[in-house]
Amino acid sequence: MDRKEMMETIGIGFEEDLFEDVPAEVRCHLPLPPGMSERETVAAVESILERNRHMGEAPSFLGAGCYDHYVPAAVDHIVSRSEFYTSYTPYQPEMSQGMLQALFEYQSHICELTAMDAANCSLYDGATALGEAARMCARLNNGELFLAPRAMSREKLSVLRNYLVGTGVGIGLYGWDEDGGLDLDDLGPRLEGEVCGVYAECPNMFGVIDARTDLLRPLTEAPLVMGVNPLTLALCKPPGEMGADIVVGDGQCLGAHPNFGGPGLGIFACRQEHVRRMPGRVIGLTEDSRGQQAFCMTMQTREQHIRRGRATSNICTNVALLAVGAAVHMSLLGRDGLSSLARENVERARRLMDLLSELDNVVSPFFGNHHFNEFLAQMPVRPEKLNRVLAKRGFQGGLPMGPHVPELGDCMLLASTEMHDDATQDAFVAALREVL
Amino acid sequence: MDRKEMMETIGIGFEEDLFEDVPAEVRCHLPLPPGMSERETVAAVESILERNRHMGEAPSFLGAGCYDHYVPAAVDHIVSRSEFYTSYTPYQPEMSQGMLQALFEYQSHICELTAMDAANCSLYDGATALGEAARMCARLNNGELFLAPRAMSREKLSVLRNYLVGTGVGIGLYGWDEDGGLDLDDLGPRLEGEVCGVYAECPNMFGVIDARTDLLRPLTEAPLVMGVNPLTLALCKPPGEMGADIVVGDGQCLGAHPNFGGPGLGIFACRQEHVRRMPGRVIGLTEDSRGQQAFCMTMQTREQHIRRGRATSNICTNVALLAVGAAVHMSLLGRDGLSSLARENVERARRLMDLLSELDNVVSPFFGNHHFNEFLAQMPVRPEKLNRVLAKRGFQGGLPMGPHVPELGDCMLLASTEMHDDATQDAFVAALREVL
Amino acid sequence: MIRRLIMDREQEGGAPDASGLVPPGMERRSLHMPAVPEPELLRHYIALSRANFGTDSGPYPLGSCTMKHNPKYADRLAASPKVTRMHPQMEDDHTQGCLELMSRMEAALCSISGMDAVSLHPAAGAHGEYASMLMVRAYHRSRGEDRDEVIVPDSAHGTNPASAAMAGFKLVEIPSGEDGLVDLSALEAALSGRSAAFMLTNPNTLGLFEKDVREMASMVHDKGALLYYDGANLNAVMGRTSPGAMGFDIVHFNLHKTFATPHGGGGPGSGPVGVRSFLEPFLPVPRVVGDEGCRSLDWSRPQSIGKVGSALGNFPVLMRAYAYILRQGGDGLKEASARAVLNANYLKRRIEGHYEVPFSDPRKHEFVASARALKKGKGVRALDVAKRMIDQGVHPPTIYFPALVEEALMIEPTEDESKESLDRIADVMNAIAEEDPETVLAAPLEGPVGRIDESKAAKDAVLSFRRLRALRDV
Amino acid sequence: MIRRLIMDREQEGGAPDASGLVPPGMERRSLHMPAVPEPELLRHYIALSRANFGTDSGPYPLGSCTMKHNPKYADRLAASPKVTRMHPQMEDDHTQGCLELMSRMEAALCSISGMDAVSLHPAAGAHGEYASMLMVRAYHRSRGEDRDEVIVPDSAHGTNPASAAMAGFKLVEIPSGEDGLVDLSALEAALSGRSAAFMLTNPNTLGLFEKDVREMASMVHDKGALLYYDGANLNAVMGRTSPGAMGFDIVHFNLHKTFATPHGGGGPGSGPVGVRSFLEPFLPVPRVVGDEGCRSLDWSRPQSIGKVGSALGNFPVLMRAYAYILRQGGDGLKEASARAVLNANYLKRRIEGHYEVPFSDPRKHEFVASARALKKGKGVRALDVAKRMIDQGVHPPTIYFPALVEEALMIEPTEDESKESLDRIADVMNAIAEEDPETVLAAPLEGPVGRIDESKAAKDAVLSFRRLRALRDV
Ligand SMILES: Cc1ncc(COP(=O)(O)O)c(C=O)c1O
Ligand SMILES: Cc1ncc(COP(=O)(O)O)c(C=O)c1O
Repeated sequence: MDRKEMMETIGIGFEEDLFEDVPAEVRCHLPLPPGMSERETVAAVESILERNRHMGEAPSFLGAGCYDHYVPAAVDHIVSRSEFYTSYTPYQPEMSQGMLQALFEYQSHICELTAMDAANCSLYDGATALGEAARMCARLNNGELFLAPRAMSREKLSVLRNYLVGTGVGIGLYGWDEDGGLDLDDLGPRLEGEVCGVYAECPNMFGVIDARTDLLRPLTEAPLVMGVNPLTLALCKPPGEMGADIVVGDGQCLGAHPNFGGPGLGIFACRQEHVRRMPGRVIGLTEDSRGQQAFCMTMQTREQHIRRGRATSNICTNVALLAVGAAVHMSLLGRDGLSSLARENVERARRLMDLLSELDNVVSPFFGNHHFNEFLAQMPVRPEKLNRVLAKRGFQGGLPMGPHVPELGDCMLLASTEMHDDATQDAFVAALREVL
Repeated sequence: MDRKEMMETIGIGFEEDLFEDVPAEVRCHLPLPPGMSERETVAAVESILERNRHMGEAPSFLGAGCYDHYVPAAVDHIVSRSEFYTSYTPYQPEMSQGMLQALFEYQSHICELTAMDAANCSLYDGATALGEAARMCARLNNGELFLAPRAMSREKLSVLRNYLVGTGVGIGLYGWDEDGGLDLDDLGPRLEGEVCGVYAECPNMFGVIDARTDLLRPLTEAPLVMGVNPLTLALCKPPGEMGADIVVGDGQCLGAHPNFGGPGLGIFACRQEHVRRMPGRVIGLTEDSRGQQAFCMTMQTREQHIRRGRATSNICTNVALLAVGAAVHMSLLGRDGLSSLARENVERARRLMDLLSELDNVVSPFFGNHHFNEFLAQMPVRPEKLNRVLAKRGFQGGLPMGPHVPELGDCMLLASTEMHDDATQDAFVAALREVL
Repeated sequence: MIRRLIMDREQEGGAPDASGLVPPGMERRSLHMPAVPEPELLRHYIALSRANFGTDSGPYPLGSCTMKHNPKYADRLAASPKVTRMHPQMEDDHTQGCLELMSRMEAALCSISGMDAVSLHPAAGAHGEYASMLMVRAYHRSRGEDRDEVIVPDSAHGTNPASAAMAGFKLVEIPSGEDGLVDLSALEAALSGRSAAFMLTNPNTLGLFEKDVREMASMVHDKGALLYYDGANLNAVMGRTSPGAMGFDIVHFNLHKTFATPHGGGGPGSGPVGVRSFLEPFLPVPRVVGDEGCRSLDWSRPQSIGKVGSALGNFPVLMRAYAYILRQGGDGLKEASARAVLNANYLKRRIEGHYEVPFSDPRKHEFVASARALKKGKGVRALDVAKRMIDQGVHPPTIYFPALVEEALMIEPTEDESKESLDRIADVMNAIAEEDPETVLAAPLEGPVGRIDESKAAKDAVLSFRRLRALRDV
Repeated sequence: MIRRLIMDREQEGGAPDASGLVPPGMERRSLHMPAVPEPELLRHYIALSRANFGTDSGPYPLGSCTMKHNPKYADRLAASPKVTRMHPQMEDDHTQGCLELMSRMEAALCSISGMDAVSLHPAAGAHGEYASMLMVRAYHRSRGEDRDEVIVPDSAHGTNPASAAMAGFKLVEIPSGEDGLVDLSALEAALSGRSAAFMLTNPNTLGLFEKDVREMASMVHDKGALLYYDGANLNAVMGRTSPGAMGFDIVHFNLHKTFATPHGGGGPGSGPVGVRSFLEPFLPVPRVVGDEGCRSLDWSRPQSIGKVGSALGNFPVLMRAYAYILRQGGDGLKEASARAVLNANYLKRRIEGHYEVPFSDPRKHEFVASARALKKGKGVRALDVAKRMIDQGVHPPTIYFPALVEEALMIEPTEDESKESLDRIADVMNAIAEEDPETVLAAPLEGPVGRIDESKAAKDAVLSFRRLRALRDV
C-alpha cells in the first residue's frame, strides 16, 4: 500500500524501474537459499555453535594476549544499551554526548593507568596499535629500523611488518636474557644504529614483568613505545614514569569477552606533545554555546575523512563499544578492585607454576622471574602433541611456542586467571601427570 | 568517611545506636556464611542450575497451561530495559507514562483478542485469575454454587477452592462428553440450581477447542466466565462474541518463558458494565494539565491500598513486566503472525497425534475433536511409569492425567508447539515405540 | 500520549484463516491487531521505556516499597535456558537444579527469619498473606476451633486487612498509640477466643520498631491466636533480630523488596511464607523433599491448604534472590540493614527542618514526614510536593500512607543511596518547602507531561483501545 | 557535561599493594581510579546512554554509513558462551563450531559478491582496504612488477586514499565527470604501467550507479592493474548485480553496514575481503580449510600477506552477519536492496522542492542533496540544517561529503524506515528550509546541550582527565 504510494510519488510504475541504470551485462542472481523465521535462524546458528567446546566446558590455559576474565554483568548491561550499540561514530556531538563522555572517560582511565597525557578512543586491537605506533615513530623520527623484541607472537610480528610496509622502515629484533627479560647486551649495540623507534613489552610474551624496561629511556633518544597489559598496570610502575612516548596494548582484559579472539581493544596513548601525530579518533573536552562543558571528536584533520591520503592512519570504524565497556569495568573496580584482580592473577599463575614444577619432567617456570598471569613451562613432549592429548581429556593446554619462537619449541605458554579455581588447576595438573 | 559525617549529622557515635530500640531479648545472629564475589556467586548458582535438563536438552511434551514457545528476542530486549524492570507500580503517573502506556496497550490487545471492553493489567497467573473471577461472580450475583468443569488440573481446582473460601460459595463440577467437550446433559440440570457463576474453557484441559462453549450463554443468566488460551483466540471465535461476562486465562504463551512454571500472566477481562467490580490494577486513559492524552492507574478505590478490607481483591504486586512483554509480542506478530503461529501449533499437535495413532497400543487422540496444541493419548502402561522410562532416554513425556482426572489415569496429555520440528517428534515417537 | 498507540494503526484487510483448524462455526471472523515491523516496534517500546523512571534512573525513595538496586548478575543468571526452558511438571530427573535451589532458598529464608519451614509458592507479598490466612484458618479448624477474627493495627498495609477479609475473616482494627506503636491495651481489648491472628509489621509502616513485640506475642498466644509477621520491612533488621526471635508464628517475605529482585513496574514479585514447625503441615503442596541429588516434590500432605497459584513459585525471582543472599552472605545482609537504617535516619535529619516528622527516634529503614504545616501555611499538600519532586528527577515518596499521619510522605531511601544522593533528595525536598506555592501547585512543569487528571480517568473508565474506538464511533 | 566525570571523584588514600608481586622497584606508587558502587555506576552510564542517539532511538539517515536496524536475535546468539568463551588458539577439536560458521560465512559472501575466496580477518572496512592494498602489492611483486600508483576518484571515501597511501602507494586522484560518474577519459589518462589498482565504489558515494563499470574493468585490466570494489554501498545492489559480475578483482564488505551488525558507536565492525581465485594465495593466514566436522586452520600459504590483525576476524560480528544472511535468504537480501533504493528515491523526491539534488535519477540507496541555495539565500549551511534536525529528533545526514557537492547533505535512509518515518524526515528537512535563519543558525535549541565548539576542542587538545587536572593545577 505504502509502497504503491511511494512509487507514485517517485513517478515509476515498477520497482524494477529504479534499477534501469544497472546494465544488463552486469546483472546476476543471488544464489542463496530462501530466508527463515527468527526462530529457525536462531536454531540454525545455535546448532553450528553447539560444536564448540568453550572454556567453561574444557578449561583452557591459553592466554597470549587474549584472556578469560570474569566480565561483570554491569559491563554487559551497559554495552547492551540500545542507545549505545545502535549508534554510529559520534559525528554530531550534540546528539551523542553520552557516547562521547563515555569515550572520554575511557581515554581518561587509560591515561591514569599508563601515566600518559593523551589516549585515543581505540584501535582495532593490540597488534594494530603496535603497528600504528611504529608508523607514528616513523612520523616523529628518522631512522631505518624499528627495534622490537624477538619474543613476539607470529601474529603480532606479522601485523607489525605489514603496518610498516609503506614507511620504508625495517624491523630489528633483539633477544632475551636467561631470566626472560630483555637482553640489554643485545639491544645496546643496536641502539647505536639509525633507530626509528624502540618497542619493549612488560609483561612480555613470556608473561615476565620485565624490570629492565625501566632502564631503556636513558639508552636512546628515539621514540620509546611500551607494550602493556593494562591489568598489570594496577600493580606495576606505569610507562609514563619510565619515559615512554607511546603506550600500546590490548584492553580485551578490561571487561570484554575472549570471543574467539576478536574484537580486541587496541589501546594507544602518548605524551601531550605528540597528540597531533596520533592515529585514530580522539575525544576532546570543549564547551557548548551555553558555556557548558561538553565533548566532541577532535583533531579530525589528522584523519582519513579530512586528510585522506595524508592522514595519520586509515582507520575509521574502531572498537568504541569495547572502550565503553572498559570504562565501565575500570569505574566499577576502581584502583582497589583492579589491583586485587591483578594480584589474584599473579597468584593464580604462581600456584599453577608451583604445581607444574612438581612434575618431574616439566621445567616450570622456564624463566626464573616475576610473572603476571602466564609463564613458560618446558615440556618433555612436543607441546602441539600434548595439546591434542589434553583435548581428548577435556582440557585446552597452553600455547605451543614453536610457531612463534622456534628455539623455545619445547615450551608452552600457560596462562591462568581468576576464572580457574584450585580444583580446575589441580585437575589439569593431574591430567598432565597422567599423560606425561 | 561519608558514614562518619552522616553519623555526626544524626548525632550518634556508633551505628549500633540506631538499633537501641531493638530490645536485647529479641536480638539474634544471622547464621549464614560470609558473602562472595560476583564471579563466585554466578559460578555457585550456575553449578546448581547445571543439574537441570532443560527442554532444549530433553525435548518435552508437557503443556497443561505452561508452554514452550519461541520468545522473540525483541520481547526480551524490551523487558530488559532498565527503566521498565527497575520501576515500581506506577503510582506517580507523570513519571511513569512509558509503563502506563505499555500496560494500556496490553489491556487493549487483550480486549481485542477476547472481544471484551476492559481488561486489568495482570493477575498472578491463570489459576488465580479464575479464582478472582469466581469471587467477582460472587460480588455480581447471589447463588450457592460456582460451576466449573471436572476436567481441570488439580492445581487450578485447588486454587479455585482456596479463592472461594471467604465467599461461602461452593463449587459444582460438571463432566465431559465422549468427544471431550463439555457435557450439556450434565451441566443443564445443574444450571437449574442457585448458580453464582459458570466457568467453561476453550480449549479445555484436554486441549479440545470446544464448540459447545458457544451454546452456554442462552442457558443461564448467571455470570459466564470463559477460560481461554490467548493464542487460540487468533483462530477462534472470541468469548466476547459468545456472551462471556468475564474472560480469564494465562498469557505466558505470549512472549514469556516457561521459567519452571512461574511467573504466569493472569489475564482478566470483562464487560464494561462490570469494570468497577473487577479485581486488580487497571490503567485508564485521561488527560494532563496541558490537555494531552495521558494514562494513569484508575478506579483505585476498588483496591486494597484504599479500600483495605473491602477491596475487590488483596492483590498489590502483579506481573506487569510480563504484560509489557505480551504487548510487545502481540504488536510484533500482529493478527497474521499470531494466527499463523496458532495454525502451526494446531498442525504440530495433529502431526504428533497422527504419529502416535500409528502405534498399535496407543489411542491417539483419545477424543475425536478439534485440538489446539495438546491432546490426550491413552497409553498401554501407566503414564507415570512411562515418563520415568522416557526420562532415561532423554525425553520428557506428557502430563499423566491420573492426579487430575483419576478416571483418565491411563491417559497422558501431550503438547507440541512450534519448538518441535519433525525430527524431534519422530525421535520421541521412535523412543515410545521402543519402550511400549 | 508519548507515542501513538500501536492499536491506532491501520491494518490490511482480511481475517485469520482458521478453516479446518477449529470446529465449524468457531472460526474467528476478524481481529484488529496491526503487526509492527521490528525496527519500528523497538523504537516505540524503547521510547516508552525512556518515559519511565526506575531505580536505575535515579533516587526512588518510595516508602514501604524498598526500591533497592537490582544487581545485574541476576539478569545474566535468569537468562540461562537452565531457568527459562524448565517446565514445572517435568520428571525429577530433569529438575534437580531447580529443586536444589529451592531447597537451599528455603533453608536460607529459615535462617534469616528464624522460622522452621518455608514455602516459596506465593507470587507476591499479598499472596503470601493470603496463603497464611488460609493456613491460620486450617490450623484453628484442625483444632476444632472456628475463630473468625483477625486483628490489624490501623497502620497496617492495605493488603493485610484485604487478605484477611478475602479469607473470610472479620477484621478488628486497633488504633495506634500516641507513640505510633501498637497500643497494648487496645490489643488486649481486641483479643478474645474469636481471635484467629494478629497481623503485625515490625518495624511498622512508620519505620518504628515495635519494642513490645514479645509482650504482644505472649498476649496473642495466651489467647490461642497466632502472630503474623508482614515481612515487607525485613530490610531494616536483618542480622539484628528475626521474626522467630520476636515470637512470630508465620511470616511472609517480599523478595522484591528485601532481596533485591526487580519489581518490574508492578511485578512479578515473590512472597514466600515461613512458619513454625507446628504449622508446617498446612503449607501449600507440593513440598520439596529429599536430599541433594535426589530431591522430589511431595503432594501427600493431608492437612495442606493445597495450592494458592498454579506454579511452585516464581522461580526466576527465587533464583535472583538466592543469588543475592549468596553474594551478600550473613555479614552483607546485616550491613545492608545497617546502612538502610543509617540512610533513613540521616535523610530524616536532613529534612526535618522543613517537614514535621512525628514520633521519636531512632527510625529503622524508613520514616514518615508530614506536609501538614505546608498545607496549612501555603496550601501545598503532600501530593504537590511529590509532583514537584518529579521535576527534579527524584521519585517522590509514598504519599498519604500510613493514614494516621496527615499529609504523609513516607520515605525509604534503602542502603543503596550514597550520601551524595541522600543530600540531593534532601536539598530537593527542602527547596520545595521554601518554593513559592504557585510553582509547586502547578508541578510537574518540566518533562513530557503535566499533572495528570486522575479523576477524569476514573470517571471515563476507558481501559482499552476497543472502548476508546467505541466512544469515538458514537 | 551530562554527568560529572567518574574520574572527578575523590578516592580514599593509599596505593595498590604490589609488594612481592612485581620486581622490586617496579611497584606502582599511586593510581587515581575511584571505584563506583554498582548502583551509582549503572545510573551514571545509563544516563550517558540516554544522552546518545542510535537507530533504536529514531531515524538515522547517515549517508555512507548504512544505519540499518540491528535485529535482536543476534544479541541473543552473541551472548552464548559458545561465542564469548572461545579462544582463538584452541585446538581444532574445541572450535569446530567457530570454524564451521566462518567457512559458511565465507561461502555466503562469495555467493553475494561473485568472488572466489573470502577472508574474514579484517576488523573494519578500512582494514579490509589495507589488507587488499597489501595483496595488490604482493600480487604485482609476485609477477616481478613494482607498480606504485593507485587511482581513486575524487568521490572516493577518505579511507580509500588513506589505505593506499599507508601501503606505500602513490595516489592518483581523478575528477568525476559532469554526471557525477567516473570520467572514462580521465581514467584512461591516469592508467599506466605504474598503475597497481583502481579503487571504485559502485554505486558511488553520490548514490549513482557507475554504469560503465565493465568498460572500466577492461581498461584497468588491459593495463595490468587490478580493480578494487569498496563494498560500503553493497546494500544498494544485492540480488541485481555483484562485484564479480561487474568485473572487480578484490572487494571489501562492511558487515556493519550491509549485514545489519551494530556499529557500536564507532565499532567493532568487520571488513572481510573477497578476491578472484588468482589472488587467493595472497589472502591473510590462517585460512579455514577442511570439510564439515574436521575443519582446521592452515598457515602454510607462502604467498600470503600474513596477518593484518591478531584475530581471525571479529567473530561475534561475523556470527551476527551470518545469522542475518540466513534470516533474509537470497530473496530477503534482494528485497532489502530494493526497498533501500525505493526509500532513497522516495525521500529524494519528497525533499527536492526544498533542496537541490544534483545529478540525474534514479539513485540507488542514497543521494546527496545540497544546501547551496540556502547558504546563498539565507546563510544557512548544511551544518546548520544538520544541527536543527537534531532538535526534531532526526539524526542529520552525513555532511560535507562527498566534497564535489557543495554544502553536501548525504542521505541514506536504508530499507528499515517506513513511509511514515520517511515523511517525517522530509517534513523536518523541508520545514527547516523554510524556517527563519536565526533559529536554524542557533540550533540545537532543545536538548541538554547547545551547539558545540569544535575548534576550541582542537585548540585545547584536552584528551583526558589527567590533562584537565594538570591544566587546573597550573
Ligand atoms: C508493608 C507491606 N505489606 C505488604 C505488601 C504487599 O506486598 P506485595 O506488593 O508483594 O503483594 C506491601 C507492598 O507494598 C507492603 O509495603
Ligand atoms: C564508502 C566507504 N568506504 C569505506 C568505509 C570505511 O569502512 P570502516 O568504517 O568499516 O572502516 C566507509 C565507512 O564509512 C565508507 O562509507
